[in-house]
Amino acid sequence: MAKMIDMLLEWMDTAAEDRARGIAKTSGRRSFLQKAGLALVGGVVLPMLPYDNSNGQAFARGLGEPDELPEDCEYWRYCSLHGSLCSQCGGSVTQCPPGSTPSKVAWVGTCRNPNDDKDYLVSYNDCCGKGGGCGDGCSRQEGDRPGYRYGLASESSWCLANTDRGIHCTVAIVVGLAE
Amino acid sequence: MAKMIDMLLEWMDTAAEDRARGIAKTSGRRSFLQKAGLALVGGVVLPMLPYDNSNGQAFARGLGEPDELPEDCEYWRYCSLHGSLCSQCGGSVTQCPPGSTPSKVAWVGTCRNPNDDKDYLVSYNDCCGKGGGCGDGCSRQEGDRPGYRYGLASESSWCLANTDRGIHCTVAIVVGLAE
Amino acid sequence: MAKKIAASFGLLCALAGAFAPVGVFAQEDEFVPETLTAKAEMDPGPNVFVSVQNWGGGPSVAVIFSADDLHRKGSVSGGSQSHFTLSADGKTAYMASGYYPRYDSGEGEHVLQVFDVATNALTKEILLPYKLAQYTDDLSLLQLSADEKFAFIQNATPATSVTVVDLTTGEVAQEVPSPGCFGIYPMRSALGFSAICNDGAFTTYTLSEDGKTFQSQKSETIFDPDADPIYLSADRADGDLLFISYHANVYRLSDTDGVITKVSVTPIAEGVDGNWGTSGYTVVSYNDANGVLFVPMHSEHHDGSHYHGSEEVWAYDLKKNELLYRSPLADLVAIQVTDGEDPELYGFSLKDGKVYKYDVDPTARFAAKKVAEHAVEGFATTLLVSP
Amino acid sequence: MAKKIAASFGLLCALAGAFAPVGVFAQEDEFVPETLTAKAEMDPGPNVFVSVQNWGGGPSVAVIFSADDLHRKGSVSGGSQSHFTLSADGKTAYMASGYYPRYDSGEGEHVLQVFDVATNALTKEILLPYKLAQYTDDLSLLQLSADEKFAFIQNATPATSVTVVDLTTGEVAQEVPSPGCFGIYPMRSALGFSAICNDGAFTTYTLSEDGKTFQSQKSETIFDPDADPIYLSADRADGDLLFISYHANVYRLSDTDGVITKVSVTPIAEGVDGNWGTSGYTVVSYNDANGVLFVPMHSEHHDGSHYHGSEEVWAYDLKKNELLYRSPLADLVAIQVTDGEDPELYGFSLKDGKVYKYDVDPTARFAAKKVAEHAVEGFATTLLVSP
Repeated sequence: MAKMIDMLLEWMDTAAEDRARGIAKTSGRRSFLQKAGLALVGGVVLPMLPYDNSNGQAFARGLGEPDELPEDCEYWRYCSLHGSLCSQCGGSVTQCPPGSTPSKVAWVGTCRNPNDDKDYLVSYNDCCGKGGGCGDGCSRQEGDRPGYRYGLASESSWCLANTDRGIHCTVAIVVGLAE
Repeated sequence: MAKMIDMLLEWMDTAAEDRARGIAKTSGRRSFLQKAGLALVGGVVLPMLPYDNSNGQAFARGLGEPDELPEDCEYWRYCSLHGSLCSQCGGSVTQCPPGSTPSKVAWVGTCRNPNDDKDYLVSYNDCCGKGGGCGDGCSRQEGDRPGYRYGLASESSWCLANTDRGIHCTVAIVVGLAE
Repeated sequence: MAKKIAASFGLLCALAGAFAPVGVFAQEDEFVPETLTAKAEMDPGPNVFVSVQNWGGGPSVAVIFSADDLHRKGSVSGGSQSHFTLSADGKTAYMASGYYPRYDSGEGEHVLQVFDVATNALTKEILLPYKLAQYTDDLSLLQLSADEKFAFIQNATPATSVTVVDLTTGEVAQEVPSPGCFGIYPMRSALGFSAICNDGAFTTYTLSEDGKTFQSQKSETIFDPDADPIYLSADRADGDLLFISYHANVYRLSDTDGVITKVSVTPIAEGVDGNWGTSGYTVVSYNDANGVLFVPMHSEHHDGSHYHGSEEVWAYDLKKNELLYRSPLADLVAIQVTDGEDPELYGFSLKDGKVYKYDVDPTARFAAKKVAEHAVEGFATTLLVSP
Repeated sequence: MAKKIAASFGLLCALAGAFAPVGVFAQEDEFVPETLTAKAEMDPGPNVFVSVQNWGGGPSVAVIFSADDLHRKGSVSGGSQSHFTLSADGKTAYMASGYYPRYDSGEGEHVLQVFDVATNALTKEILLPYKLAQYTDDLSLLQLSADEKFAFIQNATPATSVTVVDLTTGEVAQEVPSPGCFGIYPMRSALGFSAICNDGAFTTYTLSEDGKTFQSQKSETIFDPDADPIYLSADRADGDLLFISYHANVYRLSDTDGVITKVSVTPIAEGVDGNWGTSGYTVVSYNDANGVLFVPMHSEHHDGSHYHGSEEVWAYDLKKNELLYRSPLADLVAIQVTDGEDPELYGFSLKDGKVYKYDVDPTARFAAKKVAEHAVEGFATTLLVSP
């Protein structure tokens, strides 16, 4: 967990960062949990493989998903999505299109999987460094909050922490059970 | 006329320019007139005032124009226009919008003025250095030729000889009688 | 080689020669060639600014329309994902944006640009820390201090902070860390601003006179970010700040004491059938002379529908706590009302790609009626009206 | 100060803490978190490329679709006002474009970018003279030499010239002046290219082996630029070059002798009622196996209508000089047909913003029938099909 926190703190930089790191280290981290709850899990830094040749079949273990995932905005894991579907841009539900770079940070939604009636945490990462629009734009934005809860803010670019800032499309990665 | 030719030759630059200048100076300039004719007048460098506060009323002397000029693509002097009307972008028929820069070069059309039934040469200059689209797009393109007759080529950017390359809209300047 | 080239001289010589037979600058008594110019200044008069954000790696534009009839008067353009504001007199425009020399990849720079509105000319450019919030435009992301000597600019990396720019010196005075807080709401009576924080409180940052240091003070909890989240959009009413929640509860707050305090909460949709909620981005606009708040609203609102376009714009009397009128103005995501006795309302529709003007009739419970419109290309969520 | 800041730490700490109660990386036997990756390569198979030019100061994009069903497989992106081409095997893509660090104002640079198609990755970038033609995309504006060792790039300042790039060394070999001429049509049998000139002749530029010098030779008059102007669009037919005029006359030309000679002129609309003319930008595409030319056409054509969208696409047998079929394919401005016995036709509609695939039936006089389509955002006038 300590390492995860360090990764999260990669959000922070320079003056603001140093002061904030100090705060994080000295204040009671868990005191906010009950009121902040799941809603504040945003900005998770995901374990990323540099490349994947599985054609997006590496997902959905234990989720009871069908073999072929839906390609429309109504698919359950897109409940908080705001962006274009990478599955229509040469990627897949969990894969950025070739030549683009997954965002280092993300916003997070909590979506109910109709296959097992459980709530899952879904990380919405933008795929970065490529120009031009692509794919259907979805704006479901369930659980979205303005930037004062930045980890839930679907109105932000999430390529903002990458070197390459061009936003191409958005993927939806199931990263955890919400209960 | 010598000065005008020099201005026209500002089109030319570096290696290509130097060789071309040599050709222009040593070859029989008028030998092409009969077959090239009016169609090749493009690229005229117009006398430009840095700014004008006349609200576009400085035009149309001797053209029998109405007091208020039409704002649609069908207006006679737009016969070869391909672009957005500056009169809908904060400029006028002959004025670039504030903050933009008239293009140094232009393509030329030959349009019939219904007010006096004469054909006029119309210079289509782009207004440069400002982003964003504006105004109705017109694509009448009468007399348009591909780049092998560049002075008639409405498919080129005509901000290409300006420092600021952003194309904002297009004006139509009556620069001569065609007969 | 020269001979072969000479054989293909074509266009060039024709160009030079073609001036002889045609009348350009020839002795034609009745014809004087027109001249090409750039208009020096926009025509005077009040303006409406629609801030069009470019998210595709190109220029953002603030388009300037006549507030009278919405004809287009001009524009100023800057970098990507702009934020925009105006001086109180409407004569100076400010845009914070990013320029990325390779558009969709590689490094860039973030700048604050200052424009003279009359001439549409860029008059100053200030390099900012490379942290500018790349966020759907909201007026709370770029604000001026009350004396207009400083600009406050929202950063997000996604760690949040605010860049303070001294507009007199043209230099960055400091970067105020504001972790967990967002939005900039300048104080009227002092140099500084408040921000909305993730736990439902506000933090107020009071700056030293030179803008280079700050003190901050956190408020009590003002709203519940889970149950009743507020928008970033805000307006002033008799010195107080007005916010509104997704569920159309109006939060009236005071910042006069250097910290935010709650004055009142007014549920404007309470008792109205149809499960109405707030609708859009720039959703709070208050007419001073009459004390009437205008809000775009939609029915059957649900989780995720808060940025949808309007079905109606409601006029609500905040002095009498009375819903005055529900004008059927569809698909608006941003509104602004003027402050006079006979207000004008302006709205922007993303769906239509149009800015609209509506006459508002104080004798008819502030019903709004469309009187002008103009197309606007691109993505916009804010608009501003200047004197 | 530290104390006041500590009071507003909000989001940050919540973020750090929030991992405890949720199941991310926790001991959940049945759930394994998914991983986020980028796809390494596009799926194999033939592709269709639609070259989307950006004229607004942002990135141009070549969008890559499966030639089978037109699903989107990927894209490569570059600078503004791009020109685009492919290697013969479809494995390497080339884009020439401009990057302007301040988008709509100030200086920029023009570059040739080389992409590996399978990975969509930029593999090489070559700085060009700052003269690249800012012109509606046409395939004749960026071409490779027959051996694919050199790239030829159209310049216009508006003085015209051609930049020769040595793709092996990655350096500009020379700039060939071509005043009054435009379009690049590489020779098959030698290193060099021809260009269309303003007087209706062509000039052929033959380069030295290292690409650093040239000799040029001008043809006789081939067409009348006033009475029967030809498009830039061209295709090869049995080694010859095919062009077409606004008035739908097909010019078959030979460049085998280092100079352009006229083989034949075929008026494909002669005798057809309705005053038909050619329609669009990429208007010449020839099916090798059957000797059939495909051309988008519109009726009642007039001065200025040459770039309008199609009403029909005509299949014309160039061996028998016979109009085979008029397929009612509306609003296309660019077409490409494959070269096999059973051709596939692809078309792009600016009006619809879509790329289409049509099956062509050789047993039904080469009638074309739509079998797939896909949306394409933006401005495109060319498309290419790769093996």
